Amino acid sequence: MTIKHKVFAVGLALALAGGGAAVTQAQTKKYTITTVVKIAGVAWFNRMEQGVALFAKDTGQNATQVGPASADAALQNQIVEDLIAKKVDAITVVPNSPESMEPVLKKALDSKIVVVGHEGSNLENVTYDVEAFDNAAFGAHLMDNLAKAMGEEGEYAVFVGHLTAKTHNQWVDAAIARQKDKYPKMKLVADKQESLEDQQVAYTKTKELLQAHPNLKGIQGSASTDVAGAALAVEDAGLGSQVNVVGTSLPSIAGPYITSGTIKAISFWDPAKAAYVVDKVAVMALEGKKVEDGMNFGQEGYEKVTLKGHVITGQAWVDCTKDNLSTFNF
Amino acid sequence: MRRLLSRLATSPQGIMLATGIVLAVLFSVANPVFLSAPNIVDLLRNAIVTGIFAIGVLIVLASGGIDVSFTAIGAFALYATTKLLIVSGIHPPMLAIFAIGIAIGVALGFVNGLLIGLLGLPTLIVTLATLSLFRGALLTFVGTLYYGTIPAEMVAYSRQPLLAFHLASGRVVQLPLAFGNFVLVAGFAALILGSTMFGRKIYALGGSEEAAARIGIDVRRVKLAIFMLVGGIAGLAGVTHVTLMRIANPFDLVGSELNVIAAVVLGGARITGGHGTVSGTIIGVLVITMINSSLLLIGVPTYWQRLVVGGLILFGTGLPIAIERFNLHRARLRAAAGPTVTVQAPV
Amino acid sequence: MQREDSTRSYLVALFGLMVLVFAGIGLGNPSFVSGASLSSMAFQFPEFGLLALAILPTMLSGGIDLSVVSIANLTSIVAALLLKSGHEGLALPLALGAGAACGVLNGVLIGYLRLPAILATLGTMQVIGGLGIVVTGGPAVTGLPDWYAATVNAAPGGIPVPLTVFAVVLVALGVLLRFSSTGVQARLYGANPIAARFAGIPERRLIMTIYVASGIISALAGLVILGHANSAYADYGTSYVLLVVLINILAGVNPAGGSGTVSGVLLAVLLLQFISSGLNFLSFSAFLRDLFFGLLLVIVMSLRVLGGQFRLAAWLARRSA
Amino acid sequence: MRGIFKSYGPARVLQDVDFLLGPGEVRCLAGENGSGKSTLIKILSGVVAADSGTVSLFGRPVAGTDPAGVIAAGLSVIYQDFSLFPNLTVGENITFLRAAAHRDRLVHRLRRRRLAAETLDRIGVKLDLDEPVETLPVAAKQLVAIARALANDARIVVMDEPTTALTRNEVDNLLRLVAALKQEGVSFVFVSHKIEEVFTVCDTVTVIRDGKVAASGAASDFTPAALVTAMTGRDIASQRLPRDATAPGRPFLSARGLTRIGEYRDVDLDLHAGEIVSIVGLLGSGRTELALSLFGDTRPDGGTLVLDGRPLSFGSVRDAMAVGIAYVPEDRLSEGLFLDQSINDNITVSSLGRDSRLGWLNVAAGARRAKAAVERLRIRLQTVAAPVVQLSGGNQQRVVLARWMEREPRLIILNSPTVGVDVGSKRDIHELLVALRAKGTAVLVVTDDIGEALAISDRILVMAGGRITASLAGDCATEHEIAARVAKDAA
Repeated sequence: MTIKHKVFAVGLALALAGGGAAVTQAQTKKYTITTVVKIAGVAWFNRMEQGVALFAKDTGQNATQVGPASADAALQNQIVEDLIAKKVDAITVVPNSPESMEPVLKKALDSKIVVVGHEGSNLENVTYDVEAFDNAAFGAHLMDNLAKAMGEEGEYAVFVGHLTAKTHNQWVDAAIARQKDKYPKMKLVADKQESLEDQQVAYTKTKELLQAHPNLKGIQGSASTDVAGAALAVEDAGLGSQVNVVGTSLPSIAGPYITSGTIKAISFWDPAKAAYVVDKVAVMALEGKKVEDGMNFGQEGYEKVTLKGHVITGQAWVDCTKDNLSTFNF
Repeated sequence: MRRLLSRLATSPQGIMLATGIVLAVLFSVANPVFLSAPNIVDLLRNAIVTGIFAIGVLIVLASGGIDVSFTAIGAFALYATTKLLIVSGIHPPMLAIFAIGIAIGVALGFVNGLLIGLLGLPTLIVTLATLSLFRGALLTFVGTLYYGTIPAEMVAYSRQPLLAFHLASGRVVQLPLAFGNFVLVAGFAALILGSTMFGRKIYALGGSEEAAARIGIDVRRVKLAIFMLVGGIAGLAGVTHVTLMRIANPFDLVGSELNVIAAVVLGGARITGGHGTVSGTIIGVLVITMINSSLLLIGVPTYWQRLVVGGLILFGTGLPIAIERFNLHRARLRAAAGPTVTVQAPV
Repeated sequence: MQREDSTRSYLVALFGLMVLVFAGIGLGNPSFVSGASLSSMAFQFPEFGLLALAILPTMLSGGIDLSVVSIANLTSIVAALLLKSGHEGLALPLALGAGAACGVLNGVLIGYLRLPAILATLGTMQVIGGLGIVVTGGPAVTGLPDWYAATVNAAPGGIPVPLTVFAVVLVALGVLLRFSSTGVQARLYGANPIAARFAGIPERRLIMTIYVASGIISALAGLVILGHANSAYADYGTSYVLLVVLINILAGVNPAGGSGTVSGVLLAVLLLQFISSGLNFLSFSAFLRDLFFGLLLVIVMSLRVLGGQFRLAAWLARRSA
Repeated sequence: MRGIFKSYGPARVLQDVDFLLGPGEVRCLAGENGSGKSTLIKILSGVVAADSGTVSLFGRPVAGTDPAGVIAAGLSVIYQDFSLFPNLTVGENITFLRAAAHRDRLVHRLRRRRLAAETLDRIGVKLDLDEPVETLPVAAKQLVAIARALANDARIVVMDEPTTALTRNEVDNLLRLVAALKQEGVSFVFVSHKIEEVFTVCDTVTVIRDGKVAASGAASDFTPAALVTAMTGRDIASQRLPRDATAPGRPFLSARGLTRIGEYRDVDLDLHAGEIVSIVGLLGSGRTELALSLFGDTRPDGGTLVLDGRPLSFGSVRDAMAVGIAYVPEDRLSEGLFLDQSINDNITVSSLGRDSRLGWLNVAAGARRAKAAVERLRIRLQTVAAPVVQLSGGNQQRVVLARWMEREPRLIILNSPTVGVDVGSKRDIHELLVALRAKGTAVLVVTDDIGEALAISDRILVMAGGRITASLAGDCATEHEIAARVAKDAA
């Protein structure tokens, strides 16, 4: 930071303290904001990177995204350590294991770095955490979709990426609760299935489920490849018309099976939009602005967010079915 | 004949077969569905990619080496081949697509072979390094993007069943054509290993590299050839994986290498080299696949599955070793019972 | 007794390479050579550095321990559950005990039942990891008393606690390997197990000691991880398994057994940490890390052979003998 | 072969060796262990290249290393260690060489079987063609190695000590076979140090001593004594070392009816303090197996061991070491030494406890002891930190001995202690054993070298077919008498 910048920053801070009257888009202060995702290179986070890039283009901020080569909490911790040493202004993070990251995020906060989490509503050491939606509500919504597809009756099974993955378990637990509450004619068979986020495993387990439970009528997936693996297994068994698959995924992954009708609906939130909002929140925090309940972030689903503690929650889930598949390009 | 039978019964693959049958009986008692035709067909389908990889691993183990890089080669071939087709927009026949994947595998295997054959580096070190290297190169230079829609030829191929029948319930049971790849590779390997001098040289190397060199086997060249062959097999496994899953995901396959090696060792190949058969390997693959994909069926709770798989691997590894020790003991007693050498009248 | 072979020259070369990499990245991004960056790295590498040290004695003796990460995770789970339930005094001893027990399991399978180490520990990796899942039911164990993480993440005098733990284990293991009969026996056993038997080295007891030591060091790694993550998680650090084997090989440890030093492991750990952090500083793709690690290993090993001083000479001499 | 020179590092193995072989000739290559015979064979067979000199086969020069070419040209070697593939079957081992030499691409299973069966018939041996070689007894392995060479239609067969593991009957068969093949024009290089065989089978003799041709000529020009003198460079009688006149006291270790099924049986044995006893037997006679049981490495199935008057049984090598038994194994390289490790470590490995307190070593004290041992045993080296692989065979063996001297054993068992050791070192080792005897140590030497047994022993036990078949006083026995008993098939 040059002296000139510093002077400007002080001036800016004074201006903000003075009531934040006239901060224009033409600000020259550039922040370095780095988004740390669970793993680099996969479809979901590639889409997220588009949001980061868009934000950088729109605002002129130095926003970038990094991720480890495999989805391991240990590697993510290492990256955050390095970012702290690199003295970035803000770190936004999608943690593999939120609990494992608390100490390193605390260190970031202690080093006066703004931390914004995503998919980590129980994170403590963050300036803010942005959730596309309430996980329990999303889980219930997935169940509603599944129930609709199954005609509100019959056997179903659920997948999580890892038994140790927090959000997946939250969705699935909420979904099961919803079913017990609202759809008494439906019945969960077997435990939560673990797909290890591997499409091949989802396929194998689905085949097994079909053997063990011939009357299976529905499957709900959590990891983005779960539904594709499950749908392929269902189609291979010639049961496309009997077994209904719903879950969280992306149109680019589930597309072929939505077209063929095995996957009735997928729900997701647009990672690009989430990233955009996350970065926006980071900049606000850097500028000393406060997020308020009901604020509008100008992105679809985040027009009227709720703020509870430091958790910002939108209503950003999107359903994708045969009808609107063509409107998505990611 | 009786001798042959008893040898078969005490051979590693015989033991594994028995173990597999015992497990199958236990599983089918736990859930009779286990022995149903659809489940068996599913089992065979799930064994395809592991099986093709395993044949490659067998060849390396027989030669006295070890390979952990084959999954990275498979992933490289699966992704590079698909991306090439998609980006270039060409539509070659399926046979040519497999050929591309095999060629990529052979090329990567050549790298292994150079380091191992020509420089004489230990196989574990080299393949551990190239596992990291190939995967890094794939994800850095070729790409990371997930292809959910693969070329039409591959989809068409993946829809062709080798065997299909309908059940009363409306269920279709089908074994994909790709199972043929497994059968072909297994047959090819059996032929190479059993009926060509190259194959016998592989075992000779695994038995004693020194003795092999003494009788004029070009050890370096044989090793180079082995790793190119195994690379090609891994490449085929990669492309086969694409057609089975109808996706091209560069993150697939890597991570399963130890599981495949375990399958081959269960099938009677020794980690110290020189031993192992194609039939034993197939049995090992089927048993591992059975263990991995029947836990749900027999009602092992999800939370216990990793523990149970680990325990079964230990069991499957320990058993052949115990049996070998028993065999040695028996051989000593047999040697005592009567000499195997009898000298007749001189010429 | 320091042996007169190429080990020392290899270590010197490794050190040179490390300095070179450090300088290169420093030139690319000067802030890499700052106190903050060094301290950041000092918090990172002790975790996998300890795991690399845990494998060292097993590889030295011609075996391998693939279960170290699983042991570390199980240990941290045990410690976490005890800390959480208020048995704070028991947590540390029982956690180390759990690590030792896992070591005993490996020792029995390898030393007594004679399973090949690579397969035995592949199995126990799954069994021990699976045990972690069974105990926790999946999600991470949280809610530890604050003092634990505060202690582990502290840096009295600017030296992070994990680094101190790593340094102590490094020195202790180094001393043990060089100045204890067990250490010398482990190396000799790795060099030639048959000769070791005829020289009266107590095979089974030795293997047991080695794998228990490996289990205890893994347990220490688990305790560091527990503080570092302030939670215990059954799937933490799964990418470390191959990494720490790679580190040992880069360190000059012969996978067939018989040679390897803690100083080599230290250099290899630092080298990989520099590369890893360097790529983060220079904002390169994470996949380049894999590429570099693999490439580095291939190049180093090829040079070592082409240089001809390491195996080739000994091998030829042995053939002619 | 003319003017062959070969060095390994500083050690000159061969100097200016000429070796000629005509068609249908059987030439003996005689020489003591370590004289350079094996290296000469390796050069002849193209496995290693000579430093200088020329090798030509059937009139064509052989350049560098090309074992395949040499084999294809019609030269087969039967190595002392057989160089078989333990994992492959008898049939396959027999036919492998021929298939490789003919550059076959495919395996002709039936043709192979027939060839293997025919070849075995030719040497009058019945073996199961499908048996893996690793499970065969040593003698059968040797027969397989011979059959392998013959199956290749070799015009020159090199036999490196082919009879060490054979019974008299089998040896006779083999010698007859050599004679028959000679008639067909096959030439032989017959490497042996068994005087009797040399005169039975050979036309011509080349004697190598210390890497040089010591004598060469028609077998008929030599007398047995002259041959021995040429091989050893001195009169064998002078090699006999002084006996200890004092009568032995109570036995230190006694075995009664010791039996391990399939290996040895009904062995009665008394080893006294201050006595050197030799067990002479062929490979596969049970001599090594017996020694291993006495060292606690294997457990006998029956019989009793009595030590100092008290019965005992060994659970492991450690138990035997604890009561003062030491063992120098048969194969120095694979069983005795840690080749890449330092001389210091190789010497101190079995007495680490001596320099340690609570498991911590006093490294300086260990090094002092190692240095002292090196001086005492006159091991020639630059530094004890050097890897032991750099030493010559004789010095390596001294390192193994030094290791056990450190423990001051009460009984030391030496299995073939002077194989591959130069003449000077051999003498030194023998003197060392005599010195040990003087100190009251019981010494048991296991060997197939009758001369060695005669040179040093107070008592010689002959072992054949797993039994002790004779016990002879060391100063009464003659080489001939022992040789006859050793070769006699006990079964």
